Amino acid sequence: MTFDVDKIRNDFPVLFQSSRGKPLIYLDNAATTQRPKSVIKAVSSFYENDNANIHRSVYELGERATIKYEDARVKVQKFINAEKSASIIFTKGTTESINLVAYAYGRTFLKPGDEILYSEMEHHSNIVPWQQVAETTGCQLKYIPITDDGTLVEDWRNYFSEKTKFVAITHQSNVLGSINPVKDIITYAHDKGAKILIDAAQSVPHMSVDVQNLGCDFLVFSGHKMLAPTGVGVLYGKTDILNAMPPFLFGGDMISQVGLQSSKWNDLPHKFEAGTPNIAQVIGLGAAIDYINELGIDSIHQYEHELTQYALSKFEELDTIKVFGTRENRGAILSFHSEFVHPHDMAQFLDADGIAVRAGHHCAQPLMERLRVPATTRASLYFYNTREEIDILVNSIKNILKIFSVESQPK
Amino acid sequence: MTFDVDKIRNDFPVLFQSSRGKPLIYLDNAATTQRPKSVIKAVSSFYENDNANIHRSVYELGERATIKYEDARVKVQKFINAEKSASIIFTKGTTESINLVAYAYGRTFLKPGDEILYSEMEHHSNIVPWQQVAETTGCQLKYIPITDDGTLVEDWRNYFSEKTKFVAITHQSNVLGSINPVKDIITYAHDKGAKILIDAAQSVPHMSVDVQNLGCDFLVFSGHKMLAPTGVGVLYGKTDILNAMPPFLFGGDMISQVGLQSSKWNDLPHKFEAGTPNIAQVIGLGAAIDYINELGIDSIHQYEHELTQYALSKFEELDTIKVFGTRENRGAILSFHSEFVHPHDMAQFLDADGIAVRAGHHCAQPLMERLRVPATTRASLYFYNTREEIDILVNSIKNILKIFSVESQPK
Amino acid sequence: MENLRELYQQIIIEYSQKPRNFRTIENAEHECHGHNPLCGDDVTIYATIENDIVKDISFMGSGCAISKASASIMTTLVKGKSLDAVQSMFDGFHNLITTGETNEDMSSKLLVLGGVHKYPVRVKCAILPWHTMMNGLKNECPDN
Amino acid sequence: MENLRELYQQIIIEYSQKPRNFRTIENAEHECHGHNPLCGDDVTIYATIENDIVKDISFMGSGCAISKASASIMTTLVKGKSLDAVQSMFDGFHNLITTGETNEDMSSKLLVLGGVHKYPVRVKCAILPWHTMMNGLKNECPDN
Ligand SMILES: Cc1ncc(COP(=O)(O)O)c(C=O)c1O
Ligand SMILES: Cc1ncc(COP(=O)(O)O)c(C=O)c1O
Ligand code: FES
Ligand code: FES
Repeated sequence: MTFDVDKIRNDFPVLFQSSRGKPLIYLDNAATTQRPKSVIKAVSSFYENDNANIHRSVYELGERATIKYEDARVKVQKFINAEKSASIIFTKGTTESINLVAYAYGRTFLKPGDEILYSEMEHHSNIVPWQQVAETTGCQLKYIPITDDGTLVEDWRNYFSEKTKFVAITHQSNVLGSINPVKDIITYAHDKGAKILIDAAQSVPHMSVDVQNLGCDFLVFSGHKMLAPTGVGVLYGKTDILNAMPPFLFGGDMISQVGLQSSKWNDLPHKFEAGTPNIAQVIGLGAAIDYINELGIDSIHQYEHELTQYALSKFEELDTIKVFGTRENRGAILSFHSEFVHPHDMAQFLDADGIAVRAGHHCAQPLMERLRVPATTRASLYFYNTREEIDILVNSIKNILKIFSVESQPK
Repeated sequence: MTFDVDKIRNDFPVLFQSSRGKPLIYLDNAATTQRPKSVIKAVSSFYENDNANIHRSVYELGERATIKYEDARVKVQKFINAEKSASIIFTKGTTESINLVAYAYGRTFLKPGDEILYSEMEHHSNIVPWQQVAETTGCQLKYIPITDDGTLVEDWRNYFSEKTKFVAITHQSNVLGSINPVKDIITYAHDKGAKILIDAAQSVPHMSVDVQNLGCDFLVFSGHKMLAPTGVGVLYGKTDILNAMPPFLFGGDMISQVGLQSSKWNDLPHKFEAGTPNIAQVIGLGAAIDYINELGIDSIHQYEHELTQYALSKFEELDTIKVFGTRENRGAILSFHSEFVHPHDMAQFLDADGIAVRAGHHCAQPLMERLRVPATTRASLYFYNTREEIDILVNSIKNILKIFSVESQPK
Repeated sequence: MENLRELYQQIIIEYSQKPRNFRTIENAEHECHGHNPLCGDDVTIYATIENDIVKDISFMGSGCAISKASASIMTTLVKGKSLDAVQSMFDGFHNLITTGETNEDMSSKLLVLGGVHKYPVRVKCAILPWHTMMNGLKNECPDN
Repeated sequence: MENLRELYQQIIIEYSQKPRNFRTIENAEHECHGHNPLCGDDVTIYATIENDIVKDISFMGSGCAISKASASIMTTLVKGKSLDAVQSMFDGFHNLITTGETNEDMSSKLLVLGGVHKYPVRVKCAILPWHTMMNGLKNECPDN
């Protein structure tokens, strides 16, 4: 299939607007992607036609809503090739998914002396929950460092010890774009007797991810980074582990019997879905997966790969700009830095050209320390971005550099 | 203002459909309400025009999204008359709101020997989290019983003790419709030195609620029960108490500084909003509040009160049907029971007439035990329901009773 | 109500008011309690077996018309049957109410519950007594 | 870029490259560290006071052009001023960058930052050095 970007762009109404008087160029997809019409429609149409609370409803509307909600679960299951739909727990996002595991697995099963291992390139959402587990259980935090070029050190195995009981690692860095060798890490973790969680917030939207092939114990991602509505995320877990865990949130739907003094839990996946779920958002996530499947996740990946390589080459024209990360094994994220222009000033000037990028620590402060910068400017791509947009970005940066270093020589 | 229901109904597209060949009559509003066009539009339009991740964005789209999100917070603040917008924490629903308080307040501040007091008419979401707090902290659970007619016992003060440190009580029962004297209970709880949470899931959508006037420490409710999208809820808390609590979910946005070993928390309300928030849903909640304000919450309450009184009178025509609860101090919820027709059969037959009601324990099993029924059938109203719909409901019940008790006499 | 009449055939309504074998069996070797978390209803099955034949069987509990009818029909049908026959009856019934498919060996009494497969939330009502019985007969009752 | 030029006046870009009073003061009685959680930048203010007059003041840290320019202008302006005068300068500046309103006493140097109020996320950049200084002068530095 050839990738007809112009046609694809037509599916994204938000792209057709001007920002600061220029055509909008949206390059903040690692923060959140845009939504195609079909997803927006799936949500509106649910509210217009099928809206009802789910499970336990005996009326037609409620039945329809339940079927659509559970259908979406099966779509997610198939998308990441999980064995059972009971493995798919809907949350409000990656952050909640990780917290669920930290509370219900970490605080339950980790003991003083155990070690939790993560990497130096984790997102705060995959750091802070584990710090809390360490604080409450008395276990230790260790991390795998990264190299100067922004990849996991090659001898990452050396950071495992007999005490390593849990590994939490990102599939793809949200700053560097580096893709980690998670399959090897998962195998090694299991050899060492550790459980492992993969933060797939930046991988599932962009590449084919197969949880059975990977073999991970947990995998987490967010809908809003893959065309779906805000307010929905996924926790995949192996059912035997999920079954062994206590629930996280308590309330309606997650119990099978409640007395005034104690209660019994419901089966998976309901045990972990307390209260009225984010029904419309889950259905929207199903529609997003349909959209991605229509394009083909491999075609998306291929297109993004070529676009990234193009962008990396174009950035080479900018002498004083350093792009972090390697050329190989990287996703469509470009974090860059200029000695002369602070990342926020850079982003502000790009904004004036209608270009939406992100400046800051990208919720990865430990990584910023490692890179010895307070912040970076980050352009992150999705399949609706184009080479023309990259050209405009690079041109705009050129102008900004001029303003800051040429125009403003001390008088 | 006169209440023009026909005009109002036009705002709710879902109502104009037939179900099982009959015009849909939606009477399951205590489970979830329907959404007006303006709310559906607010969500679509966000995705079509303003979609971006919020806070920290320096580009126009992100600024707009942030302003809309924070505007919605102020709308909620004003709607319940909170003193500060920092008191308004967005969650995914009542259940998460209560769990947040149970984890971050309950597990932190309650001690062995302390007592948590709730009532016999609580929803599971306001029971099970407290059972877990009791289990982990070693404090005791006590409850205020209800009378045969479904109201809180008059001597509810007697269930307080010197050990009562936390009270969790519903403003309005989701089964009986009974409205509890929460203002008195709050005052008394404070006299006794206890903190108090009000489950306002069934009150905020239907009546004017003023947290400053009530004086409660926490108040929780769900968007989807008040015209807003699924996947959004509110926790109101007094800022001094929220400040004293540790965070609940950990991750992006809720921290101000993250190191590889420890972190510092952000200010309220962000401290409790980890990760990418349910941005579109929060904005939808803002639009829902606009809609309610347009009609006037007092007019809504008045209309619903009259409709409920009408329904109660009509139900008196049905000899063999018992409606739970009193006539006074009740919201627009009618739970009823027939000796001859099981609640689920009743609901199934009503469904065949296009009438959507709920059958079951309504996530209130302890209350079912108290009422000595396994389940009830529940019709719950909102301001778009009409007297004609009540007439059809009552007629349909009459027919069902005939089918079950007359037609089917043993041959 | 046309469709609904397929679900609630006359006999189902009758059974709901006059359930068959609705009693306890004192000191039954096989007793099992089943619970439907969707609605809060429950059923207890009592059975005695001799030489792999179901000698006596009964039920108690609260439930909807579908579940009472299902338990009534079930107890009526399995009494006097071998455990093997009961197992294959269960398999056939399970298939019937989840897919609507019948098989030639199936008792026509079971067919009155065939409409259930169109009402996903009610499938559990019809199957609950059966699951509970099978658990009881195998002494694999999780609730005991 | 018209609008942006209001935010980034030429002088701001200059200051970002040649900040004024960008140094430490050894053994300064008043030293305060401020941090902008939105971007991860920070600033440290050093000051000496004699008879309620700001004797010397300087800053260090990493930040954007807005924050460096703001710190440069601030340190230049407050040096030699009484604590009372500094407080009212702060009040005026705070008002300027949140609302865009000026007042007659305001130094024209401050006005170059007037465009900031249109960029809500950047307000923190401009105010950070000021907040940090005020905390430092009052010895109310939360970070110490
Ligand atoms: C009184 C009451 N409390 C709590 C809840 C739980 O709300 P949610 O399911 O939106 O979390 C409900 C509604 O189901 C309710 O009616
Ligand atoms: C790698 C990674 N992990 C976790 C998150 C947190 O996701 P969310 O904010 O949707 O909870 C993000 C995105 O912000 C991310 O990029
Ligand atoms: S509704 Fe409870 S068993 Fe059928
Ligand atoms: S962006 Fe950090 S201080 Fe301005």
